[in-house]
Amino acid sequence: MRAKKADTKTYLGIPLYRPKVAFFEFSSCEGCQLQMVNNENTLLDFLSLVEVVNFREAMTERSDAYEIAFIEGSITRDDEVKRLKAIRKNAKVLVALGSCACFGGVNQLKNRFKNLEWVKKQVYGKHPIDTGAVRAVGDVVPVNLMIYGCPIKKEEVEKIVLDLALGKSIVVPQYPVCMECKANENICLFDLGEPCLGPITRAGCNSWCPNSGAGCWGCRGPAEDANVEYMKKIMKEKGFSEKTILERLDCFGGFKTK
Amino acid sequence: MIFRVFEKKELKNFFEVLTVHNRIVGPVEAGRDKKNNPIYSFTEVSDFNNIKLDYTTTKLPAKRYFLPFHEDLSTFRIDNGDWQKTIDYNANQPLIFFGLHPCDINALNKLDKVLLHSVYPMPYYAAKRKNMFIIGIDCVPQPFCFCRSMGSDTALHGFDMFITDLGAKFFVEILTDTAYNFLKNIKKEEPREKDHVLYMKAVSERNKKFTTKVDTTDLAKILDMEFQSEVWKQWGDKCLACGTCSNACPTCYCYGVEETVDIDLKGARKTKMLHSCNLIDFAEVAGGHNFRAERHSRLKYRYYHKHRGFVEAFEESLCVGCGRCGESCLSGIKVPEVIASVRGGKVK
Amino acid sequence: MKKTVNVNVKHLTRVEGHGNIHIKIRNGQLMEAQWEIIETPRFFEALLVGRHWDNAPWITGRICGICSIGHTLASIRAVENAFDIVPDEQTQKLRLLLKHMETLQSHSLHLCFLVLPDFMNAGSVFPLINSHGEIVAHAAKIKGLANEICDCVGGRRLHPTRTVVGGFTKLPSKQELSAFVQRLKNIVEDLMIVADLFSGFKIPDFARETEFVSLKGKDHYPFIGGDVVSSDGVQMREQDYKKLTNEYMVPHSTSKWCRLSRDSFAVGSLARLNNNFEFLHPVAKDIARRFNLIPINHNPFMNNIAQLVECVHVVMDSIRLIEELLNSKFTAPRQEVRPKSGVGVGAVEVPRGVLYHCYEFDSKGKIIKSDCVIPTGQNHANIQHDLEALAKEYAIRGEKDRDIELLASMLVRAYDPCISCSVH
Amino acid sequence: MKPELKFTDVISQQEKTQKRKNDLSSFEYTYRAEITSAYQLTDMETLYRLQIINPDERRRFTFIPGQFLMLEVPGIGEAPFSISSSPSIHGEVELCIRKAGNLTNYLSKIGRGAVVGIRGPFGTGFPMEEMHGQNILLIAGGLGLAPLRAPIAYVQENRSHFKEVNIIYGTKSPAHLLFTYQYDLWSKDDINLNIIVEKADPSWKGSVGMLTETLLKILTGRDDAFYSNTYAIVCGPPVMFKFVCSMLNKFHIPMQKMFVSLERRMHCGMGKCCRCNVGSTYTCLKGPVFDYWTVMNLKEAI
Ligand SMILES: Cc1cc2nc3c(=O)[nH]c(=O)nc-3n(C[C@H](O)[C@H](O)[C@H](O)COP(=O)(O)OP(=O)(O)OC[C@H]3O[C@@H](n4cnc5c(N)ncnc54)[C@H](O)[C@@H]3O)c2cc1C
Ligand code: SF4
Ligand code: SF4
Ligand code: SF4
Repeated sequence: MRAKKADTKTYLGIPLYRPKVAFFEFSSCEGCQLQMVNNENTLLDFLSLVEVVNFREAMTERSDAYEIAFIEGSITRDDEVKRLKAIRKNAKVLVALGSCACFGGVNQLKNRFKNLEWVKKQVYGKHPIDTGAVRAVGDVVPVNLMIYGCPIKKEEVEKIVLDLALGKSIVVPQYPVCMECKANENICLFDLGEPCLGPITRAGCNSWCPNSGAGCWGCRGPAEDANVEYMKKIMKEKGFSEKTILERLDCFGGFKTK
Repeated sequence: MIFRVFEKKELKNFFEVLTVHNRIVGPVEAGRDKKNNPIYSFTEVSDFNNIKLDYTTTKLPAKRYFLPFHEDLSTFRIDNGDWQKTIDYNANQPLIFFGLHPCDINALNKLDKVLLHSVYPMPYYAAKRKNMFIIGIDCVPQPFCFCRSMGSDTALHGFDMFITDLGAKFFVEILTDTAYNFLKNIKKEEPREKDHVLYMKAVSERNKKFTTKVDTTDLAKILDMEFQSEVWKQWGDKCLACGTCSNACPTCYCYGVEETVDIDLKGARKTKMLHSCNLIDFAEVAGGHNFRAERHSRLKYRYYHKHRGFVEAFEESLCVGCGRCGESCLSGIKVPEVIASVRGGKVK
Repeated sequence: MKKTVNVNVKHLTRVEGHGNIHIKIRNGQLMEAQWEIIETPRFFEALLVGRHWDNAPWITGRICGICSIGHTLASIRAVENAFDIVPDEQTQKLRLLLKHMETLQSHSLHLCFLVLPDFMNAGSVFPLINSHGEIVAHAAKIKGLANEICDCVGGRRLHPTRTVVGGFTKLPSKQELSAFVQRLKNIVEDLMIVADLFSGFKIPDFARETEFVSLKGKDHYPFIGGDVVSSDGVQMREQDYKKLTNEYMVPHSTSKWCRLSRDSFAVGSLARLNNNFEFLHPVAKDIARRFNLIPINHNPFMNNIAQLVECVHVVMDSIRLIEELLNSKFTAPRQEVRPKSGVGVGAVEVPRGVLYHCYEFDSKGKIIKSDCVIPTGQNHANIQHDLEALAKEYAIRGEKDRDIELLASMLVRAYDPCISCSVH
Repeated sequence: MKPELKFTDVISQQEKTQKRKNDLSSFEYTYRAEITSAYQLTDMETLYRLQIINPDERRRFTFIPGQFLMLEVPGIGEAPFSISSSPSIHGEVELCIRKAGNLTNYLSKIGRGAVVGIRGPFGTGFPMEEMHGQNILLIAGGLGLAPLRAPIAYVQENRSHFKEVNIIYGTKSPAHLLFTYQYDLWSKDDINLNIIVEKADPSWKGSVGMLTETLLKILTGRDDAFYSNTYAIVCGPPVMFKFVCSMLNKFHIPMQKMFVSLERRMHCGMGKCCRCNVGSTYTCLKGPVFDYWTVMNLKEAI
């Protein structure tokens, strides 16, 4: 793609900003990066909007001359902190890509345990392995933009990147998933007796899970003005245990449960 | 108005005649809830047996057929720095609504006032509304509906024909010539005295079943007076600000507009999305100022729009009393209770 | 023989996760050939402890973005085995179909986007978009279809939303499914074009005798559950996975390593194919024969070809599955789940080899202990031994450092390692 | 008869029988307009002159001072802006736009020659003819001068119809002043121009303080006839007009003679999207120009 020095694209006569972008992964499943190449239909158009200069999962060439750095994954070790800080220095815009980067993701469930030694022993026995508490990218360096989701929704990333290239403001929905769920005319999970965090979780996934008849786990974190306390109360009234509610809320790290 | 009666089995024939050349939307069972009660929804149907004419109420109104959740208002072709705009009102085939309850018909009538008969009629709505053929049917009042209090338990216009169950037969009111012509395809007869008696009996039976009442006397004025009432704050604390009430409401029509550029940069579109006044950004303006930053002020606004502002503008409320918003609200915020609390000065 | 060789690859590219390669030869002596895993662990086994059973598939799916469907299915199988739930035929078929499409999507991604550049002298697939647009388009078509079917059956192409213990939360409509049949048939042609392309490549000529471990097919090429076999003659039930994997730690890796009858063994496409050749679909077998890939093949670079063969197999088998599903009457998507105390193991052949999940529950269905053994983890030791052998052999042939580096990288890549997954 | 519903194309049907106000097709009717000049007034504000491209449409397009239009850049956004030029010029409007967000920032990038879409004009205007023969106070704070510029132009062009005319204009600092190049012209037309800034800079020679102080000076010591024969047009941020209006009220200027322009979020301009409702009044239909009495009666207006 670097070979393709595509002539500068324009929109309504205004040249697009074709940013040099880099992808970096920290502690994660790398699924969000995979999502970036997962929309086969629009992939080429998408790639022509940016110049990928660093994408270890897909290419051998590397360069530090990037403007936008997409950071996938959470931060758990000192060497990761160092690497992240170096990236922050290079990047004009640092984007937290996916729930691990935004909130710590499922990885932060480790932080539930006070005793890290116990955690290590659970997995590695007596063998020494370096690990610390899981942190979101924003807890280590300033973040310019968050792209929520576990996994991220490709359509949303495409829109965000297109808007960046066009110079439009980036807007993410402030309202909750419930709004999208209704537009999709799903049967409400609560009618089916299942728990769902749709009413308090930030929309943008097009109610991915409820569309499948599965309750939302809040992977995109809280909606603006989410009434979490009352939601807990409702769930209790609907017969869900404290544990079920908590396990939903703390799963991806977006909701502060303590 | 012209009245007729016909044997029950004729309705199926009628459906079958209609389905040959038309798209039909009707109440069907979309699933079952955890107590195994059916959940109904309006969907396109081609088999008469799938239509559940004895449905209680649908979770969501038939809104997607006249006010879609998402709709492109216009599209643009972009080339050489210039643009061309195309408008499509997104209605290309007429639709038959088979079995709308009076409340839902009245909801359309109310929407007509603002979207059709006001200073700027909305063509997207008009194009769909003018291409509807509506077969109304009497409902069985549910414990949560209060349409009677809102004066929308019967529909006087806004449909093509309306049927009432008389036991062995259906009683039909024919409002339009289209309906009259369509009905030529089935066997029917003029109602006799005993049919009238049966009809009146059916009506009074139904009337007895309205249980929930809302006191609407002077409501617009009382709302005006109680603008600062404490009860709003209490309801606001419960509100999830999820927009479900608006989505479930047959008359909520507020929306937002977003413009997007196609990823290939060759086109763009302006899309309308139904919004809800309970959502945080409803009244937020550039620079971040929010005229209704608090949940309770937004919730209150929904009541003011429906029960006061609309009344001032059109001499009737924008609520038909279908009770859907209260039924789908997880917090259980129900119109009758909210209004009673405003009148009584406290939440029960 | 070359007297000195120095190869140092930091953060090997075009693989999932972080690994380094070091090769050092001094005075003709192999001093070091090391496959180093530096990925940060996420401690999934600990994350689950104390949580309710329904968390297991949802959370462990997040171990890996590429084979999240496989993880979810292995996790579900482990829970179901613990609770004595036997999925009905409909569920089994849908799961297998989903599994197949993940295999197709993962293999085609690996072959056409990650491996292909090595054979075409490119650093990534990006320049190939211009120079070899058609082949990239074929690949995108294959991968795209696989992804679409995953969306349809699993609700989402990664981190599926419909797969749950007991079955599915929602079934695809028959209409949706039937639309895929013809498209699957068409995709075989695209695969043939990819096969033609690969048949023109020179697959490095290298072999090292290896023990191959995979599930054992009874009457089908195996993907979900059943016994495990090795080409050295071991055969055990999935419950005994610990005896099959014998995990241990090495200092230069955050992933655990495994062994069975020898110092190391291999899992993955080549292992599956070596152990179950007879169950391949005839069309897939033809492709294998065309590449002279007949059991038992000890060239790890042939894993790429085995993946290609499997692509054809899963497409043909998916057509069968969909047709059978279309001819059956859909029943309730999901069985009721009654938790009970006990241990359950689920073994699933994911793209990179056999994956095990194991959980122990209390009587309320709370997870007391969990364990996952990842295919790439099982392969690490084998990669290491292959690297040593390769380094020696090519040093003897007097190859340049750069060529050895490329070959070593290609070797590791041929295993299609999923490193973050192996460390989890 | 075949029981088939025929599709009725409401829109074209309407067009045939048209000539009525309820022209359905006007809802989305967009004039294509060219930005003929873009003149930067301050760091944040630019004055755009737009000319409707089609000459027929240009003739048809008229507005009254105080009305706004919706400006659209396809794919980017659409937003309401007050028309900031003289109503006597047809088919050409000036908009004074502050960079505040998505669309307004984008506009600052597309310069002269670009084609944008405009819909409108919408809303109510200031009843200029009703004011004939009266004194006028034109009071603006900050960007409020933008909507005020149309009535100013009207007053200028019809100067003989008005008695005493005062412009009272306040901003944060001299750097924020809009339309500085026009001040001389306004004064020439016997309009008293009173400018006051909250914070002076070294070059500033004029008054410093709050706008209400200037207003107080102008209002104090007049005879009753002045108060009862004065109209006021007040544009600016809500806090400002709240203070100004209550001061005017103290001097017994009739509430129906005080006009303000309200700003709310808008997505349609035609009383449909509900985003601009104050209480339950559509700002876009009943406003943006309201008399002060009406504003007092609107819940949550200020
Ligand atoms: C009647 C009226 C007259 C106005 N006149 C002027 C003027 O003369 N000059 C000027 O600079 N500004 C004026 N404004 C404000 C102007 O509309 C906003 O600054 C503009 O909408 C910001 O759009 P944006 O896309 O840049 O901002 P964003 O914050 O990105 O807003 C996104 C969208 O929200 C809506 N929106 C946000 N803020 C407002 C707002 N204040 N009013 C209405 N809709 C809003 C619009 O639809 C906008 O496109 C006026 C507003 C109204 C209601
Ligand atoms: S399923 Fe969840 S998101 Fe959907 S309506 Fe119900 S609560 Fe809202
Ligand atoms: S529905 Fe909830 S859990 Fe599912 S993708 Fe959306 S935000 Fe995430
Ligand atoms: S406000 Fe509630 S009760 Fe009234 S019409 Fe809407 S949904 Fe029905």
